[in-house]
Amino acid sequence: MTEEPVLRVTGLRREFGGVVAVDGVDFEIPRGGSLAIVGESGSGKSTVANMVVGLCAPTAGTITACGRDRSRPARSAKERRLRGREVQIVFQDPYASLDPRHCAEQTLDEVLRLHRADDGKQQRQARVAELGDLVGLDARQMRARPRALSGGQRQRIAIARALAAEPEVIILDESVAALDVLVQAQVLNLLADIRERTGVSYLLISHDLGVVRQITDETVVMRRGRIIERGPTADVLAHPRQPYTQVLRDSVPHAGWKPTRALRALTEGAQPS
Amino acid sequence: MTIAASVLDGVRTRRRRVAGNTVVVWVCAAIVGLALLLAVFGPALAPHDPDAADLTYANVGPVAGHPLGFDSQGRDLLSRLLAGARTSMAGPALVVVLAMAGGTVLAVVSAWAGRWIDATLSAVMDVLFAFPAVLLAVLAAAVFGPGLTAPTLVLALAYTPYVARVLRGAALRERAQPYIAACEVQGLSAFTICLRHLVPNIAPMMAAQGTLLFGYAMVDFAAISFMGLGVQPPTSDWGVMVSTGQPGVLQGYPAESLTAGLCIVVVVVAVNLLGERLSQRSEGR
Amino acid sequence: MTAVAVRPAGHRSGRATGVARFVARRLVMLVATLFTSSFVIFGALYLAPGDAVSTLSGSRTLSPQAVAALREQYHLDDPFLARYFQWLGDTLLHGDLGTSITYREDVSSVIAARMGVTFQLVLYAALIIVVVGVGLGLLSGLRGGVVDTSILVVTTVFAAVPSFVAATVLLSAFAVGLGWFPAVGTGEGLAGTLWHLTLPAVALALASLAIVSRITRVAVRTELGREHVQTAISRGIPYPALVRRHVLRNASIPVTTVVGITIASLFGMSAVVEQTFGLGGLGSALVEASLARDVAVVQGVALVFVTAFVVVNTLVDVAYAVLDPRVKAGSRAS
Amino acid sequence: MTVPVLEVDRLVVDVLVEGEPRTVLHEVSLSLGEGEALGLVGESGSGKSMTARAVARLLPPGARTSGTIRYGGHDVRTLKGGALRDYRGDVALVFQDPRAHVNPVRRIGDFMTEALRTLHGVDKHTAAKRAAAALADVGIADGERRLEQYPHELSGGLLQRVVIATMLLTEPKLLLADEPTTALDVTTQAEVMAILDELRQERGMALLFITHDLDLAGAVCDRTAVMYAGQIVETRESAKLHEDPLHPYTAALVTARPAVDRAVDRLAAIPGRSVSAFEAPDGCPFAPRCPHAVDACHQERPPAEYVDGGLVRCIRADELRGRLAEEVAFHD
Amino acid sequence: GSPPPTKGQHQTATLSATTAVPVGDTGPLTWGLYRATSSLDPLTAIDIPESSVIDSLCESLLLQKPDFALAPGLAESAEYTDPRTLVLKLRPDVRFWDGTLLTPADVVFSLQRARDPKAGGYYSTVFERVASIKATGPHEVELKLSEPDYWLRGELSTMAGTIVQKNDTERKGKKFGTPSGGVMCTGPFRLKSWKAGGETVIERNSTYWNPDQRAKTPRITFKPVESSSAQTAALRTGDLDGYYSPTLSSYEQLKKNARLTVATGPALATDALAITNLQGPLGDVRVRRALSLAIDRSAYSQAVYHDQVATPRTSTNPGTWAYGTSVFAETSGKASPLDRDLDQAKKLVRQAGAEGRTLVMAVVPALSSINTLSTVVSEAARALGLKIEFKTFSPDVFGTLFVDPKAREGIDLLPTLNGPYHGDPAPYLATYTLPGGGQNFSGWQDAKVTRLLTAARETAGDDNRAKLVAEADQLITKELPWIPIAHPYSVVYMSKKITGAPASSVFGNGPWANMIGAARK
Ligand SMILES: Nc1ncnc2c1ncn2[C@@H]1O[C@H](COP(=O)(O)OP(=O)(O)OP(=O)(O)O)[C@@H](O)[C@H]1O
Ligand SMILES: Nc1ncnc2c1ncn2[C@@H]1O[C@H](COP(=O)(O)OP(=O)(O)OP(=O)(O)O)[C@@H](O)[C@H]1O
Ligand SMILES: [Mg+2]
Ligand SMILES: [Mg+2]
Repeated sequence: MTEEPVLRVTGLRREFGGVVAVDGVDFEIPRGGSLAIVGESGSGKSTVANMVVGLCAPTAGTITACGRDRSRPARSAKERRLRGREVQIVFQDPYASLDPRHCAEQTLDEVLRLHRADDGKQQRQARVAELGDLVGLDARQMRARPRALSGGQRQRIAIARALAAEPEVIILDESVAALDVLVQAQVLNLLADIRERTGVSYLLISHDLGVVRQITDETVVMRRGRIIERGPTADVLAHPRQPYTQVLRDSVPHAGWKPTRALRALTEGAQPS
Repeated sequence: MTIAASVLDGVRTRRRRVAGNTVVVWVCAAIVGLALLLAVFGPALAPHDPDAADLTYANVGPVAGHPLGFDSQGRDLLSRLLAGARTSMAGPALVVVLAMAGGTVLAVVSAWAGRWIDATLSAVMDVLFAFPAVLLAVLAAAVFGPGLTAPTLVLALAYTPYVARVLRGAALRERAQPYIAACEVQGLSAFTICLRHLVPNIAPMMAAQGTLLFGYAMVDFAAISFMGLGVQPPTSDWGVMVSTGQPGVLQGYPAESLTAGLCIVVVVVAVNLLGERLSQRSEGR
Repeated sequence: MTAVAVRPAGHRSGRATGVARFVARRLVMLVATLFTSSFVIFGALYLAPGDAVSTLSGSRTLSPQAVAALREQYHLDDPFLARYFQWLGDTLLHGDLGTSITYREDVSSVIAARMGVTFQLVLYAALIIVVVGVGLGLLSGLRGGVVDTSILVVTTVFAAVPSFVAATVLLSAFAVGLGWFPAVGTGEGLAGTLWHLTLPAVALALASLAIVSRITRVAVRTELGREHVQTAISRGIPYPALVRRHVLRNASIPVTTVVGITIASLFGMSAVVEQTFGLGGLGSALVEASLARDVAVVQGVALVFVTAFVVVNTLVDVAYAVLDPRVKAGSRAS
Repeated sequence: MTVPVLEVDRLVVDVLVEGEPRTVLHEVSLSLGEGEALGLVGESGSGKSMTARAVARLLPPGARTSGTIRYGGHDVRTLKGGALRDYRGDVALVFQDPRAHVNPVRRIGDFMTEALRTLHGVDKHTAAKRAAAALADVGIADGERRLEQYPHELSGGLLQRVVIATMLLTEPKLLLADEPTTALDVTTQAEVMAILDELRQERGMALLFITHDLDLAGAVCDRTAVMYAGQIVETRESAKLHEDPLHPYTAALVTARPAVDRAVDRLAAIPGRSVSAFEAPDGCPFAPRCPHAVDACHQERPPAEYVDGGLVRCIRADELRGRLAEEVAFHD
Repeated sequence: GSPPPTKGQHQTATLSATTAVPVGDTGPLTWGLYRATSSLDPLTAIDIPESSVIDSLCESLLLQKPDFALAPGLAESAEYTDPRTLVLKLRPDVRFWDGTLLTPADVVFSLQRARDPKAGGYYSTVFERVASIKATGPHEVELKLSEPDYWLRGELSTMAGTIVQKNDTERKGKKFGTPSGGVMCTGPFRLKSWKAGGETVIERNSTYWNPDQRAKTPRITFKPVESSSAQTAALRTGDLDGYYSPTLSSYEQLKKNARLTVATGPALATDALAITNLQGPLGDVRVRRALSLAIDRSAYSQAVYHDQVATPRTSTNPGTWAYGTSVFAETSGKASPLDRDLDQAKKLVRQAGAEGRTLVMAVVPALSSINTLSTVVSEAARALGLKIEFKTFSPDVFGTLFVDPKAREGIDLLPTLNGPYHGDPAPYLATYTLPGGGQNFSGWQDAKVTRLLTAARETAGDDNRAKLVAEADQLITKELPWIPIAHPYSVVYMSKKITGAPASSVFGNGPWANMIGAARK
């Protein structure tokens, strides 16, 4: 008997005034699993993420999180709060995704007050410190405004904030794309640690196949709003079946790689324009 | 009357200038601070009763104890200028508070709610825009009679759409920021998000707009008083003094009009420069 | 038309309906504004203390019979809504704007008699704002140094000078003191009109001119600092061509908005200047008429002002779409 | 190595940061031969763009430079008037964000032919023809139509190709490409890189290619310079960087990247973040993060030394050479 | 403090009502008005911008000379054949601008129109004792009176006696007297153009029936100039050739100007405080007297009129004494001036037990003369131990106080500048002293005053009548239903190139513009 997945999405569709951004997307993430969505820019990845966290409403399809139907954005404040304990998101831009006027402690405390209303001030403080430890921020950094922190540190705060509500799933929408390689490596390690320790699931959205390979178990490939290929990450990347996935895979620079125009032409063929 | 409009609009196009010398900022801040102090303590500081008239001294120049001399009614000019600071600043300040409050609420509601609410509010704002402020001033003066009420209401009403428009842009930009989305995902209520995150983050913009608005409110207030629709003599008010002293300018007694006019210009210049700096800072955040 | 012309081929019909919808929206807005304003005006003047009879009597005592006759003649005692709808009906059905109580004349002819001055004045002031304001702004934006600093200082002060102060100072300096310009009235012919309206137009334009110049300066500076200008510099494009091709056109977009709003608001501001220079224009008519509770005239002038405002704004939006290909007609970025 | 087209020697650049002059480039030296491609790799803020800007004479107002930038026997820093224009005609730039670098209110055709028409006196018709041909070169078939469009009507990838085509119209001798593909999809990136590479080889253009992706630089550049905190810490043949890095920072860059073909337990991350030159401490700017740092590293700036045909700024370069190679190899 | 500055000297020299006689014709002129002409219908003309234009276009049955003395106008004579019959003998040769002759029908029509309250005219009360108006001959019109009324003859020289053409007026109906309708009159000028709210242009009537009085200028443009500083500026720059000023704020300045002639002349109006409430402290005549004694009239006259006033001795402006002049001069003219006497005033207040009581005065802060008046009144009240409260009005709403009794509620003092329309103080005094008088806001009455004025109205001889009026005048000045403050002179500013404009305020009711001509050859 298989366990109920923490997140299941079926037949998800979203239109923006006639433009179909997401079209019939299905996937599920088992408890503690990690799924990647890869695909070219504009293929609808972020739209899927936004629908899953309730920032935009699907045109059709269902979203089930932790066994509860979450197909519509929350209507009441209470429902929102409950959803906050199921799915959280970390965005690409670590600066813009933090209120520039609040330090990490304030940011985390606000979330804790919302989700752990029964906790006293001291308990909350302890939890804030714990979260800070978890993402590797020291006390000074916890009290600094985002402006005074580096990109990696900011992204750590964003991750801590996502963790504060103790959700089952964290969506990482290009969360490491803006970071320098060395910092990106730190954050990727951190994400792996957290998953190990807390058993949280990830939905990773990325262009970067190296990152995908590093922290996900399963991968779906999206193109023009549809899923065109899926499977275990290692398989998909090692033996891409769809021509587009192959192109994607071959476009990643690596030692001894030579760029060719032919690659792109392959995908261009499918484009109407 | 609606100079403020153009300025407010233009402010958005401004970008950080090479950091100018801070001396100017300090001088302006000092002037504005002094003006505010005068607004609070001016009437108390006045050496003579600003309304005590003695026609035998009408238009007499400076004498001992009366460094600026007397106005056409034989009242001490310095005392009137000092006492006038209060009405001259209080009215515009009230206008700024009202317009900022109204404009901010409208802007935030528009930006947050979007869709038809935004569209409706924008249309209402456009209608308000098209109303000539003079017309509003005249009508309000007719209904409310002379005094502070009419010009305050009118200018608050006239500035609100400008404030709303500028702040709506800022609020929309802010609303599109991921940190707001993150708050939503956390489950914070819309009201909380607006109050704790959105509004504080457009606050620098609000401060800048408020400051600039104050300068324009002072000018517009004075203009309304000048037309005889606002604060009425014998209340000492800089705008009124420019107006009542105006015949004197051609008669060779320009002191009342010019000193009051100078007070307005100096304070407005200082306020404008400060507002510009503030808005540069809020833009270059 | 022009908004259509800048569009690339292929989308023509879509754009055309877009423009039609834009114009339609503006018309609806105009009508809505006029309705609102007419009601507000009626309401305000109805609520306001004092009535037209006192103006007619010029603060002299009239016999009760005379007063009664006047009240009856001008329906001053009818209930509010009855008066409003009667006026509205007359306006909509007969297209006449009613009769002025103070001038005992059709409002349309009162307006016709006074409109010319105001439009000339606004046009002249607009011209000054555009030529001098934009000119100074360009100069200080492109030159920098002493020129920039002095223009900045002057415009900072100008921007803070209320038009009535400017009017008083100009009047006493250039009309009375130096005698270069006439003090009051409008002249005959083009030269006479220009000569008579110069001081009022300058007084009206002064603060706006300063603001426009400052905005232009900032816009020019902003554009000069843009990356595409840097690219053009790196490509070796000579400075004059650079300014012409990349700075002016782009900077004109924010400047147009500001100039448009400024000009639209001049109509309202003209009242002060008209009063000071004894120009019998619409602005002073508005003030006088509302003091006199001459509702029909207030309505008529408001109609002209509101329409002028909407028209100027519409022109600005069209200009916007022409200048900026990213903007569709009517969807001004705000 | 062929005759150097561009030679930068001990370039120091101070710019105004919040009104204060701050050093952002410290003794940057590099040279670029005819038809050669040099990669400039480093993390954010390391000074890559500043280097390109200094070469292109596009430093922000208030910037001060010392050292030399030589092009065709002249010091670029002192060029004036016609000579400067000639120089700019020879040098072309491509930036990361094509949208910001193309005037949004003018048509593509205008943008492309502007230099031809104003500087080279080419007539409108011919210029348009040449522009369309250049678009075909970069794989845009319907050039004529594109010329009539506005920048906002084109996608980022398309626009970047337009920019490249434009730069090539004036047949420059040196192309400075500042992260030209960072904003693009990987597939588009591959194509744009292919175009750049082809064109460079066909036309014998020298290319200074700036990126933060070591692999990408390695794929198109003969040599790669690695920057850290306003300094070039290592210049080396691209092929050798991956097997035999000389500087611990280069080794860290190589090992920190997750590979596509294999997941590792933990990535070899080093702590801290990259800094600008003026934020760097005394001594080796990388020392605080360097796993191999010793006390001496904190004392003074390491000089640039030649090691195995490459240049490196690390006092322990010789000592570490084998170990770094091992680290990298273990990673692979 | 410091010593008060020296005040200007009170003028005592007798005033000339005229200015130097012109030597010949002059070119087109521009004349200032403080606002635009709003009507040319004589019956609704009540203020300078209307009446001074109408007076150049239209003529009345009798004519006021600059010194307000009556002279034949369109009527060669207007005589009471008996106390109840006034017979008008019309000139046979008078032509309207369109060339038609003036007929008794036109006269009857004009007078009936003026008399009919429904016509909306402002002067119908003037005819309250008229029983009928009839043409009694080819050049004769007869007014039958219900009671004797010797004030009526003078009224024929005002707007009430101004003659318009019957046909034209009837044809134009509602448009009559408006910019689109215009008027048809007999005067030395005819209407050339008139923009609503703008300039009014009149031109010489070349077919004027009275060649002696023909206009000496081909055209006069009446230009409305609202702000007093613009008026001053326009006079100084020569944009205006002349101006009758309602305010004297720039008098000193303009008097010094080498380009201008400034002449002062007699006027009819009196600056006064109307008592509007007898229920309050002012119901006690001692308080009224005290206030009158405490007011610093000379300071006021200096500040507002630059001393261009007749020092008040009684309630009536000496300018109004146009008949029985010597009688008035001997009586009202010899009364002691209303000087300040604070001690006496305080005593009166004490006697009345009015200390600490409150007076409410209506003020219009936007009008500087009323402002100044409020200043002197408040000084006076302070000196007397009375409290004073100001109720402020905008100029427009202020007007309602004269029309609407409700608006006057709660007000004790109402500033007004008021006077008769021709050289007779009696009708003016009657408006505020007789029961039912049009301006008797407080309902004040005094049996003796009523008797004297009623008798005066029914007394034929000028001197006899003057005696009665003068007695009433002095009584009124004692009782003070209104408190006279100043009798300002009329002031005319004229470019030096012209002359002849009357210095008096006759421009409100008599011909004046035709007298202006070139000052030099
Ligand atoms: N709010 C919106 N209104 C209209 N269209 C939208 C909106 N959001 C997204 N789209 C469109 O939907 C499509 C998918 O966008 P989405 O942001 O999901 O792509 P993505 O895969 O996340 O791309 P990227 O990798 O660039 O982030 C795009 O064509 C985009 O233009
Ligand atoms: N216009 C400027 N004014 C002042 N300082 C600047 C300016 N541009 C860049 N800097 C500073 O110069 C240093 C080097 O910046 P540079 O842009 O060369 O970095 P980079 O290596 O190109 O980084 P990235 O990968 O983020 O583009 C940084 O510290 C940066 O903050
Ligand atoms: Mg996305
Ligand atoms: Mg860079």
